[in-house]
Amino acid sequence: MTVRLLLVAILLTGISGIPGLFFPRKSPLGERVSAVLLGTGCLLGLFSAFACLLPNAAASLEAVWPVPGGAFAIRVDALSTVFLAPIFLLSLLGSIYGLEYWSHADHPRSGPSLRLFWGGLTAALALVVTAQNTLLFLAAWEVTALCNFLALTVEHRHDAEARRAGLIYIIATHAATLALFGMFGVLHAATGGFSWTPLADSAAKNGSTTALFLLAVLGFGTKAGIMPLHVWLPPAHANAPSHVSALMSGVVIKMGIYGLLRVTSLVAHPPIWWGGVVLGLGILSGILGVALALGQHDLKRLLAYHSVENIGIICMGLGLALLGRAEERPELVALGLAGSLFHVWNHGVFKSLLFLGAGAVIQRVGTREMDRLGGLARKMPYTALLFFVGAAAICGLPPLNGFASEFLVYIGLFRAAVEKSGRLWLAGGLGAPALALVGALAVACFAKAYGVVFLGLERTAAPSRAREAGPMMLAPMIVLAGLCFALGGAPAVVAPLLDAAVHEYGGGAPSLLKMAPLNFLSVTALFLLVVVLVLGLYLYLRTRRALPGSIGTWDCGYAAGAARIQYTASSFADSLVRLFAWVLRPLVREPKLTGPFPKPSKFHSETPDVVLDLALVPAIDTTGRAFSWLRWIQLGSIHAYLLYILLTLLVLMLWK
Amino acid sequence: MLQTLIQVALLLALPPLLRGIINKTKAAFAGRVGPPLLQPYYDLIKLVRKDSVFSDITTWVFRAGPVVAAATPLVAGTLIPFGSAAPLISFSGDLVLFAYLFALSRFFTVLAALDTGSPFEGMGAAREATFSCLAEPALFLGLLALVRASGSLSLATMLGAGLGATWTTSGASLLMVIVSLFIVVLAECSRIPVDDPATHLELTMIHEVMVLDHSGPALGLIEYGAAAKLFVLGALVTRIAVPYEGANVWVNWGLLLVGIGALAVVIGVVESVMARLRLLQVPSLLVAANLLSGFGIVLLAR
Amino acid sequence: MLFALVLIPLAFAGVAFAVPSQRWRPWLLPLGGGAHLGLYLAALRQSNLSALDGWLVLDPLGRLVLGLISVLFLLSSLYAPAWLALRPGRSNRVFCANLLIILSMITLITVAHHLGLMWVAIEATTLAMAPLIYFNRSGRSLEATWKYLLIGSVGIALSLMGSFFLAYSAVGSRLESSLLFEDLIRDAPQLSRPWLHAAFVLLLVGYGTKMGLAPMHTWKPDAYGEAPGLIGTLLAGGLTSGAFLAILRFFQICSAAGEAAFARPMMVALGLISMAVAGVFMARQRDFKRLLAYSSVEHMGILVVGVGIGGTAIFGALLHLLNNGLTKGALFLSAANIHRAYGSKLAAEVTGALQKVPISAALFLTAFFISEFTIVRAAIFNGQYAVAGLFLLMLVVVFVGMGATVLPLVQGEATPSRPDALLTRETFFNVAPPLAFMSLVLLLGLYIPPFVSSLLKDAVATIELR
Amino acid sequence: MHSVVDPLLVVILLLNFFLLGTTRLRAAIAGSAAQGVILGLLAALVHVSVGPRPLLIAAGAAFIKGLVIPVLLIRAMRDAGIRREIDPLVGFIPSLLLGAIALAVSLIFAQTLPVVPSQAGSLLLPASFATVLTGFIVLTTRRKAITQVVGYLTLENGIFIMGLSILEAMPFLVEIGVLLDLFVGIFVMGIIINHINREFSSLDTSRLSALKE
Repeated sequence: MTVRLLLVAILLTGISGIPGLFFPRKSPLGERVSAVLLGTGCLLGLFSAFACLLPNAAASLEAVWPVPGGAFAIRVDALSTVFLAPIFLLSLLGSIYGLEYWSHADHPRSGPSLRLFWGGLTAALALVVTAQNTLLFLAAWEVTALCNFLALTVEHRHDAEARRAGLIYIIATHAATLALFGMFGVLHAATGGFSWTPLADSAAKNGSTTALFLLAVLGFGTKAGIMPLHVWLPPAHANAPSHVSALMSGVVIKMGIYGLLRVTSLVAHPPIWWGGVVLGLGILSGILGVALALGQHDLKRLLAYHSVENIGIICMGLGLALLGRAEERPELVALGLAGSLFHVWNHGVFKSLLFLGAGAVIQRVGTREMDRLGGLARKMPYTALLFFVGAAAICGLPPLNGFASEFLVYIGLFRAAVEKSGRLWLAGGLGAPALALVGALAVACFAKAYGVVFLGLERTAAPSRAREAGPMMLAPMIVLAGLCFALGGAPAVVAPLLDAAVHEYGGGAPSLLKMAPLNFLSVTALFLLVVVLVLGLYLYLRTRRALPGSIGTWDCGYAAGAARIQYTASSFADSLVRLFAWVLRPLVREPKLTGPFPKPSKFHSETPDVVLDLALVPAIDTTGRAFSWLRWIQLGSIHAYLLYILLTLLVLMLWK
Repeated sequence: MLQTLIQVALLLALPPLLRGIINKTKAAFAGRVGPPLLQPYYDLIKLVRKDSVFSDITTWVFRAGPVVAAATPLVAGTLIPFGSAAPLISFSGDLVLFAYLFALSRFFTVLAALDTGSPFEGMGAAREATFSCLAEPALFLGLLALVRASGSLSLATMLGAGLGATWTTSGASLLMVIVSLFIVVLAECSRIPVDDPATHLELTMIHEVMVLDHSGPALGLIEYGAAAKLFVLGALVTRIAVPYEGANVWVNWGLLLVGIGALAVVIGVVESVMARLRLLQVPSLLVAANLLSGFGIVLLAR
Repeated sequence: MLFALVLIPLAFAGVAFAVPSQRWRPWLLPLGGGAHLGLYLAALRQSNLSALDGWLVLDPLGRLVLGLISVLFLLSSLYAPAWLALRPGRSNRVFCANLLIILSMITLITVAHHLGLMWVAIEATTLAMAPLIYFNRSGRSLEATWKYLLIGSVGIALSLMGSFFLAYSAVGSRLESSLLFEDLIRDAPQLSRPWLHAAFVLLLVGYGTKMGLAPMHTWKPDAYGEAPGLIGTLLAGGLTSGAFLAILRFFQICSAAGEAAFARPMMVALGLISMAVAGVFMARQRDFKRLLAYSSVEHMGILVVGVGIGGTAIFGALLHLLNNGLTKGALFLSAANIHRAYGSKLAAEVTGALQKVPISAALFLTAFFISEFTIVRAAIFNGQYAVAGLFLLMLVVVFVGMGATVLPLVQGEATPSRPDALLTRETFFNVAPPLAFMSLVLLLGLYIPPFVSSLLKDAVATIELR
Repeated sequence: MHSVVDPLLVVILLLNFFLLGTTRLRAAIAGSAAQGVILGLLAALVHVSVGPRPLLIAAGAAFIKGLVIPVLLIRAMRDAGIRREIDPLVGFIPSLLLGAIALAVSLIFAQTLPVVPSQAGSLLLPASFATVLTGFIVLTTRRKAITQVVGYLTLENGIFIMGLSILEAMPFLVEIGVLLDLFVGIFVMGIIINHINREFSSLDTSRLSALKE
């Protein structure tokens, strides 16, 4: 029954955009109808996702799907619920946000299509995490990719950047899907079926499990945006409409994590190197992701690279869980996986919050270039405050939610570090400091982002005209910010769900609360709050009567060009980017200054994507040139063509 | 209960004294009398009684910075054991919280600096953010070594009585960790050779320039927070160096206080005999701290 | 019944020759197509249809391909009247008659169980197609026709020789030589091996030319590029399927002789080469109709690889045969609309088609995407990891090249049309047929009706004789 | 039987070389016509015992290949006003050498295939292969469309020789179909040649290279 409710939810969200297509172009009724449909669906979905976990709930359903090997089999287990919850929640919040951000009045053409794709995306995502049949999974997976692509390029007519991002996205996601075809082929060959069937131990001997794992990392890793497979992620996140970016970053990329989880859960005794690979990729993604983020000038690109970073943290947890399974340390499985899954939630919450905040800024100011912004906290105080909460949360600062999940991963890594097994403690010994580095870099990066966008003086005229975002845009952000506090302040409430998910994954550990004292986090959070409040109150009371009159910042006696000589995004990050220059390879074009009075000239710096811009695009260009060279084959001469036939004939005759 | 009260009292009262000791040491090296030992307290009282000036450009972040900067070291201080008192709050994994509290404080102070829109403070903020990125892993590596040595994830046990035994088995490691953490303390607390607390010239602008625009009680909170940070981190280092825990609680307290005092003297000596490093060389120093702790762990793993 | 299937289109062709009205003649096409489909559906109800002493048999494989052809023809013929109406100045007599002749001959291919007769039918389709490719009466289309005709004829001549070799393989073993399919299957184990091998090579190369496997595919981009889109549909969906059916027939004989192991590596090799060549030429392709041609080469490669791998891949290949045929319908017809809306088929001159011909552009994009996606079925392998890996790699290469060409075509701001563009807006008759094709493809992707799946299963069962 | 068949096959082989060596289009057409007639003769000789049906086919083949098609081609040639194949892609002497190689390959290839005793030592198979290869050589080395058609005809002739061995496998109907297809094919080619001539004022197919990548 409950699972049927979920089906209804999926159906409602899936069709939510369709009525909007039939309303007259001028009527805003369509967007309301689709919002109501989607909202109902999402609420139903949220309810049923959790209801399915109750004892005695009918959580699975199977119907005939007449495609060879196919069956319409869906099942909701704790793992699914962990992913279903953010899907429905963020879809709901995003659609509310969209009512104002992408309102019908502003976007009469693309609005209906976007809402159609949005609904389809939500439904397909929900299907992905519940599908039991692998073909159903693949179908839902492809619909996700397609809807996502269409939503991303919905403004294709005017936005060449979005078109390019869409191209990269569709190619990357398609390549990933092909890897998944291969993976399911291997799974089919090993188990003889088309469902998530655990593999027999014998499969490890003929290399099936190895192939399975590598293909899964390739396919799901691309979707998740693990370095170096992340190439599609920054342009796509940067150029999509902001609430689409929020949904992409919040849930779509998590589908890769879900897939990795499902696949690795099929193997009873994963080899230890699996965990090593995932952990290593996690560390790589974490550090390089945040390092690349530091070099960005585009607010949304910066956020996008932070998705790579956070996926890295999630992968570190996952890698730890895999190591734990290989070495039979259930507590490591539990801590790693719980940290990973909890971070999936938390990242979904704070990253969506940040993207929505960025969207508000973009809508009100009209640019994503951080170096053109500044001082917005005075123009858009609520947006700024909410963005601030998100920024603090993504840096993993206590008492917000990012800290809670990173805390779990940390404990897991530290626990691994005290293990006798050399491989385990190596993992912990590398992982924990790496995570610390990531955290510190994230603090630097968001200090830069918030500081440059919202604080200081307006760098150009555009931000000084900005107004506060409207209630429809603020409301979802307020909910998300509240969740940042709630999940960070009382992380223990999610422990039962995480326990169930760990159990589903194959860990038989004691409950999470016994190993990770999440309640103490609440205590210290409270304590911290009290201390801050006391001191804050003191300062407030003491400075209530500040000196009257208009007073600027002390300029050290140099009063000219105050707004222009502020630190910019680039200059703030410059020294850190330099530290990483050996891998980031930033491009700097600086003028040569000659003589005592040099002429005005331009300075330009950017940090291209190491993989996409410095490796992949040149590689594709080279291949393209090689292909162009190969085109002499089709040289237009019929004589040559006939000769090809003769030669083929001769070769084949001689071959056998 | 008494022990706890003493701990809280010391935590609240002693931090400014460390600055006094450092300044006195430096004065002694320079052959001056120097300011009174209690001068930092006088300064604080003076600041608290002053009025404040806030730039129009600033927002609430500018005021939150000093508050958080003062609050976080105090909360962090409740997590580590002093003398023979158990920490106020202790749980498995509290070391992570300990480290992240400092990150929280940094986040706020850096933003408070950026809030002014002044290029000078921006420069300080950027440098602060940069160097702490390297100091933080070093802190974690140091803590990791202690975790590895003690097998526990809570600071109370890590810095507990068992540490004495570790000194006998792997003293070299602990020594490396101490040196490494000492460098971290110097960096986090903006001392020479990383920063110069006495000036805010362009060449040295890190911490001091970040707080350029703060005044009155707000500046007082910042000064106090900085001192508390030094005190808490110093207590951590002292505890590793002098893990002795005897039957007599007062001896333990005395040992701790003497230890922290000695640390302050050492800092003073370092500041007197060393020049501030060039900014470009600071990362090398911090990387060295990381490596030291790393070696310490490798030694422990044998 | 079988006679009717073959002869009724011929009769319609005769009528088409006779009807004087330029305007009404094209409507004979859907009429003939409808009649054919009706007959086909009636034939489906009867089992073991056979005529002419077993020369004509409607076996499961034939049913499958014939069904595809019939649907393909009907839907594309619906597109024809409106399209021909755009070019009133040109006589459509030969066009209509030849289309119907081609329908008749492809039908003959699918039901012929005498391999000589099958050859005659294939050659007949080749010849009947030539004037249709030359429909546009330009120098370029003339060149394309010449290449198509000569290369196709040579290829088919080789397959005639292959058929003779096959017949001789019986003589060599002192059996009664025969080209009747049933006889050959029965005698397969005794057939002389060297002759059989040589025969298969000749047939693979010969019908492979017709099918457009690289490196015998060279006529394809020219012919597809210059022929009207409607003709492209029939070439890419119909004639190639017929040629593939022929290859399957000979593969059946090979596998009945226990020589599948001889045939397979060759098919896999040619298939992979086709995919590679397609990948090379699809990247940075400037002409989107030629792009379609290379896509066809790629998909022919996929089909052959599927059969070459064997096992469940054969099912995949046959399903892909249906999907490919129908997708090509959607692709070529929507491409034709785009072509005529802009008056150009060069990627540089066609962008933002979504703005100008939204439905066709959406179809074009979706069909391209789907055409790659339907390979799912073919991609489930029997543990041949090397082949599978190459296969997937080629698909990635193809997709990169294709995506970079197709997306800018469809998205973005529309470029102005050339003055000679014929189509100003989309109408029911030029959008409905590709839409119908697309719906069928989607249907097959999401739901395979029971009768289709039983057709597929029966067909698979006949291919792998052990 | 070899005594009659083999000499005729030798003539066919010689005609192959003639085709490769001649520069005149008319001579080439005549050569292939002669081949067609000899093929008819061969068909009649090989299957003289079977009955009247093969004779009919033989006559049909000789008629179409020896008369109808050559007439078609000569008309096309006249329309185009061309007489010679000048400057082929591969010269005449090298073509002859290639022909010799083709003959050798054919002999070797025929050796590897088992044959029924009655045909042991017969030139039937080698001649067939050699003629097919000759057709290919003409197709790939000559520029004029008409010569290429002649090459295609030669190729078909070679296949026809092959077909002589398995007449029972090719029933009357099919055989007629094959011939009809051949005829229609050449007919269509003739029409296209005509169009090519009008469109490009030349029959040089190497100029037909506008369609390329």
